[in-house]
Amino acid sequence: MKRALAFLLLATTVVAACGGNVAASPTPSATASATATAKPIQVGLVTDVGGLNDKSFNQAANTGRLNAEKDFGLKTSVIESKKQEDYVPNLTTFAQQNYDLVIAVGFLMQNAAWKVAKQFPNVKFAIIDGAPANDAGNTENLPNVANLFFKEQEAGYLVGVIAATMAKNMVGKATHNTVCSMGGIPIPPVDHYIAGYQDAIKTISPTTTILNGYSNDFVDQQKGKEVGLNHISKGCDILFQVAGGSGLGYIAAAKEKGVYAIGVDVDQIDVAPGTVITSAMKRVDKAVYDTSNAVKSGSFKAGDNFFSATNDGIAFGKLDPVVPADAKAAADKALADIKSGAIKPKTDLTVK
Amino acid sequence: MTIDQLIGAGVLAATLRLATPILLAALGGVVSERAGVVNIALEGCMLVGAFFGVVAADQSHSVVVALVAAMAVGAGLAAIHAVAAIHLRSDQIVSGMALNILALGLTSYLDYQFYGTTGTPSDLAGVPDIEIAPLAAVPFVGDVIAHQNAIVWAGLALVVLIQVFLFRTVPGLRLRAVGEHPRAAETVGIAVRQTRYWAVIASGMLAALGGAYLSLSVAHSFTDGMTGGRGFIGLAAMIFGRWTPVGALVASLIFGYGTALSFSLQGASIGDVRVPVQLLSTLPYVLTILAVAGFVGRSRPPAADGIPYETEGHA
Amino acid sequence: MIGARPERARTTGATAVGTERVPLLEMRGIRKRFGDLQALDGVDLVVNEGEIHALVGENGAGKTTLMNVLYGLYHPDSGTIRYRERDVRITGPRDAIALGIGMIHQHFMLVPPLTVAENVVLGDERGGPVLDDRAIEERVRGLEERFAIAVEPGARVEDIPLGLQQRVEILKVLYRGSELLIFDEPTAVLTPQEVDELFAIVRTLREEGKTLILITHKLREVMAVTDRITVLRGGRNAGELVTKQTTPAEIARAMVGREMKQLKARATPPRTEVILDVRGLEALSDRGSPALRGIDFEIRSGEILGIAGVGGNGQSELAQCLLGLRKVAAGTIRIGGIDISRDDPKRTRARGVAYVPEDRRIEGLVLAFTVADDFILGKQDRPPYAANGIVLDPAAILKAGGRLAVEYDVRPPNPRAIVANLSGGNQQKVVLGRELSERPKLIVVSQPTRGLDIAATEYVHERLLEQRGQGAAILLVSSELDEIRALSDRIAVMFEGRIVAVLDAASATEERLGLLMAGHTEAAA
Amino acid sequence: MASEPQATPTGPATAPSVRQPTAQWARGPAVPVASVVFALAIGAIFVLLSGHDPIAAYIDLFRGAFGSPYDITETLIQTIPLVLAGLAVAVAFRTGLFNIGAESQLLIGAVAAGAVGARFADLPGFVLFPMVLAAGIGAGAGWAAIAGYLKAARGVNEVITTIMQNYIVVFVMHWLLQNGPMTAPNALGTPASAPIGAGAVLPIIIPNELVPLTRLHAGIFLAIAAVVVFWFLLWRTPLGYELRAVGLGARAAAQAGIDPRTRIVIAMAIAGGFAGLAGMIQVTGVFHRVFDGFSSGYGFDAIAVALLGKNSPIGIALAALLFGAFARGGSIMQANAGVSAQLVSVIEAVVLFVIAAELIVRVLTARRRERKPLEAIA
Repeated sequence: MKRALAFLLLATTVVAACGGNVAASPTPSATASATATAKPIQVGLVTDVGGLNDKSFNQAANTGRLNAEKDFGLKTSVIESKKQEDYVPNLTTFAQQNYDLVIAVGFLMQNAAWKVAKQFPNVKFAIIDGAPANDAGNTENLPNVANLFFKEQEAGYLVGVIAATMAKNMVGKATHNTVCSMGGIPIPPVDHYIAGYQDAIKTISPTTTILNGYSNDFVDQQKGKEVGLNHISKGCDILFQVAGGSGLGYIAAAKEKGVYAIGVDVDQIDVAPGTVITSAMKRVDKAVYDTSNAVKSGSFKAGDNFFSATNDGIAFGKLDPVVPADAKAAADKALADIKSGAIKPKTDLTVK
Repeated sequence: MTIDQLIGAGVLAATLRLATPILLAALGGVVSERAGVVNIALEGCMLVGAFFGVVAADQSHSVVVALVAAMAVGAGLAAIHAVAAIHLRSDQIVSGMALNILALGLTSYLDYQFYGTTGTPSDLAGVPDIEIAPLAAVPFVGDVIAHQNAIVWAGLALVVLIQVFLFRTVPGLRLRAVGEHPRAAETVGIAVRQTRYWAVIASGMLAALGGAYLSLSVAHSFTDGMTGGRGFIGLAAMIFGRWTPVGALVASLIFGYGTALSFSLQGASIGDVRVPVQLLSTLPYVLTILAVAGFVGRSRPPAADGIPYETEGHA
Repeated sequence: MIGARPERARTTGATAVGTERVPLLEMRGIRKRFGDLQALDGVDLVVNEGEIHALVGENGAGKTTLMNVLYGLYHPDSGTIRYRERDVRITGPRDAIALGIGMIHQHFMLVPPLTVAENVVLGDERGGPVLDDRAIEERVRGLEERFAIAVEPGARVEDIPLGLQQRVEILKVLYRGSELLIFDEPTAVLTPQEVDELFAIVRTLREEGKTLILITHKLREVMAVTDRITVLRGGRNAGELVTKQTTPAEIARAMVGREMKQLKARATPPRTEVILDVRGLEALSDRGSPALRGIDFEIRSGEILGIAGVGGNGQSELAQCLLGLRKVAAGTIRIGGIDISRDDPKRTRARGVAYVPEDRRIEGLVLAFTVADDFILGKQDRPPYAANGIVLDPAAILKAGGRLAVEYDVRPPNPRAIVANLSGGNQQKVVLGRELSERPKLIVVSQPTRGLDIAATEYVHERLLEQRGQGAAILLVSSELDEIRALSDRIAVMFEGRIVAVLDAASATEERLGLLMAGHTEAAA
Repeated sequence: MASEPQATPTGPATAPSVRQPTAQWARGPAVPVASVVFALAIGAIFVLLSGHDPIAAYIDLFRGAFGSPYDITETLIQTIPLVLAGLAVAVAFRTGLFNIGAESQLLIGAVAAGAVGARFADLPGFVLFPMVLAAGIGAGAGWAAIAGYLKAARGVNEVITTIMQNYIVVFVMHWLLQNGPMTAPNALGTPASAPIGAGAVLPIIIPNELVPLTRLHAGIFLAIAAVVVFWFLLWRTPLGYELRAVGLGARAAAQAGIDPRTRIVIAMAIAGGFAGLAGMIQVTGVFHRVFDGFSSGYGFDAIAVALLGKNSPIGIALAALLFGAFARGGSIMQANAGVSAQLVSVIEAVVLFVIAAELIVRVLTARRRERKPLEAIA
């Protein structure tokens, strides 16, 4: 017992010693008793089962929440969902406490958000990556729900342009004219990225070999890395990951073997400098930030809100110095073309 | 489906990499259960090893310090289990499950506290590969083993070491006696509880090394729950391997091979039918069940495994 | 060779064989309580150097507890121990071993998967951390030669018979240079020949200068081999006797505090109806080797057939085959003319077969169950315990449990008591109550009195004879030849999976049985 | 006695878990309550160190779980699958088996229920619901029986089989629901099946006028019924008696005519049936369709629930309620007090450790314990 206590104390001391590093801890908020008069705008964020540490869109959404809290003087809170059945009660929790805006992160919550939003017509809701869906599975827009959509294929297309240009011109370590991608699991939001990526490569460099794989996991890094090593052994030298935590393993494979990787969702240039050449960014943080601001300023718009290249909701991330100017120029041009509608990236995979 | 996809050097090299963390957990299980303590907290020990290895590597920029720290924390978690299982004679499964939950919660919590907004540093000191230059040029063999990570070799070395320790040394003899018939061991003056403490602590260190392999050799970062149940699979490998280090190695290799196949066969077809990638992923698990049902069958644990030892005067 | 201690033992031993002796060990006023049980209540024990000292008493008298105190496995609540005229404190086996005290445990303290040599040296391996199999086997072989004890040092303990396992226990103690050897019920599992061999070893040890304490309840052995006797009863001293000046009857009186009953003579001869008829029975052991190699015998109504034999010659497998617990490879087993050799235990029992298994704690009873629950084991799906075979009737189970507990003298007669908390004798009564209460045709009984005290043993025997009187056929497997000879109408001797002889009880002398059990068929015929 | 090696055919890990099944609860509530308090005190250290007020956090925790009728119903919704999965683990424990596979049994029950419920969506409730119920229970039972069969026939340790089965089902579900045979054409863009027919949906049992928004569905009656069935089966039927006999003394049972091999298969099937029912209830009561990966670890929490509840019906119900309360209250604690959700896991682990490992009792009695000698009780 003494040993057990000693260990616990050791562990807690570690927490305490490192506590200073904590960047921003969530602010304790007022309880439900606060009345509507003169209260600050309250924003509640409900993550999906990935949790705040998913190195992906939940984390990005939380970043947007914290930025909005700082910049607009809001009161915000977050609940991490541990199970899919928690979505309804977690959304309800914020709605019952008269939050002004409740944000559901992830398409998994479409049905849950529909259920809760119908019950609380005076509370505004936003769904990242989705629209309210009734029990039959059909989209049923509600006057108090904003559907925040992203065109992942556009982000995939932009980084695909950079990859294709580098592969075609054999830039740096990209010498095999082969590029790859790896998804977590084959579901639409993942495959949209990859479809856009492949579309760009087929368009710009038809001779380039394209491979695609799945780690079948959003967490396991070793599985992601093995897929990466397998791809590299087949000549891949630019690897695009769309697999959350598992994708970090895919990047690790690229780093270990000295080839290039492309990050996803958030700017992952810092994950492995020199390896990650750019990132296909889906600005979930911006969506959360903008929507919070819209509620505060009274410009909240229910129904579909598209975050795309057009409104900088989609972008490619910072570029590594190895990326040649012509590649950047090509990507910039593609961005402009997408904005203008001249290019409409595909949403179906070319290479499965 | 080609020969290369089935038994190519790449597949075999991947087999070794994928088997290593499971092997280390299984070795931990072997040591602990041979001494008579069921340690289902291997998963938790791996997880804290993975996390605190990263923290220590980040703070010290030294791989050695990182590995020592990982194993120390693994030993610490195992020591809690040892106190509960040996000293307090609590239910060993309960204690192990509680520690697994604790490890998952604690590492996720601390990960978010430490690295939530920034992510694990990219310049983390990693465990290096061991390049065997003379072999590198040898076809096939070189591709399989010339560039494996130091911990892969450590795992293989530990198989030999622990096999020799258990079956060819005096302390190993005593440890097995304690796991088979603790009272007999006590009557010849062997300190049963002390032996069990060391065994459990060693098992925590081995599992933590397996966790550190994942974070410091494979991923060079930590993600929540990154061990993904490998501690439990290690437990299965231990039983599959009949509580021997060499058996655990065989079991881990079979499992690792199944996993490697599930990647190398992606995109392969049987006739005209493309095998769904998700079903390929069941390969290692199906393979393990088939192997155990087909070739291993009944296996007998150490006779006193999981049974708290009661004696007077030492409590 | 073995270390320094035996030298000293030999020099002191030279004088010790005489009559004038110094106490080697003095235990005074030893008390030990376990929960509500005062196991030892101020016991004294004085053992002289160089003697063979008998420690006798019924099961539960405190003999083993006292020796465990001496060996450091239990700490006494009070009392003193003097060894070689010095007060000593023994906190664990290590201390006892260091003092030169060794114990041959009744339940062998051997690790089955290890080899003989590994078991001998375990805890005192010598020669560095590396286990040198050849060296330790050589060392053990040297020890065996010196004390004329033969066991193959490289054999696994789980592969050798109990008689040899006991020699390993003795070797363990000798290896540590013990001067005081404690034998806890050493003959319980041995054949008469093995007992003779053991006593030869025992005498050799005394001649080598060792002092021995022999824990036993078998008076013949006490008379045969010991010098002095300490009798315990109910955790207290009940007599100090010199073997040459006493009689078995006197010892027995001291042990039980009353005169012993004589077994009732077999009043009726067996009837003519054949209940069990076994022909050409063959079966494999757990390891897949032949365990039964063509067994033929029959038992009639009202007859007890004793099976004598050294443990491991197929007796257990025979009992298991009769019950349907072991696959029959060839041959037939007929109960009242119907072949049951392919039946599982459930169907076998439905034919009227009852079973009192060898190890009541593992095979006979579910220890964690209540008395009432254990009484219905195997009958749980029948009325009155289960109405329609679907729903248990707890009231009926409890009622039956209470009735059987009284009828079979289970103490306390509480059907809700947990069986694990009962004494061995009362546990066996639960088994008997379950197995005998439904008028079985055939009762397979294996080691029915092992570990029981005299009163419980008498009880078991009476119940078996009562069943015989009611016409049951009984197959009695026992390693206690006295028991077999006292109860059986005929005695079959098993050796290496065969019945080598069937004798009438009258003509089955202990010597004849012993030779047959050892495989000397022609000599005994 | 513990020190006597006894080679029984049951698994190595199981024996300790079934001894003294009700020892602790039988001592009255003092010890469990003290244990919870002690565990919360340790948890408070963590909360404090993370920069929050532990008292406020615990008030939120409690209010979140039981603060209003709505909260209570939400806690109960969390409790239902834990009770059933806990029973699945406990039935196996009682038979001397360690069922780590409740997770996959639950999932496969959900898949089967969802598949039948969607395929025959047009059938009326009185036809459809029994079909869905049978599909969920049957699939879980059949799947678990594989592990039992492999143990009985081939001696394969059930721990290996059930661990491997957990993973297999996860990937099979991925396949079925991600553009696979069960994927709904209109699946909300998510890996999910088509909705089940209205006839299979478990009704909400509390009118919205009484508790607004409540989702509490009739599955709670099924869960209560399952607890009763568990008790009745184990303690009031010959089969249950046989399972317990096999769990506590397989060889004694065998010689008495109770074949442990068949009972092992039956026990696993029953265990799988309970878990399958849990999956079926989640589909028919909560989701009304099958989502890919909807269960994150009920099967593992269930091991803790079964052990915490000492494998007894009431104990399991209470333990599941405790875990359900932590799950629900933890969300509110995070929302209001800002305490990290992971800390709830830490506190949960400490509670489990302290209560189920009987920490307090054992520390108190550690010095007084003496082993009764064999002879003394023989």
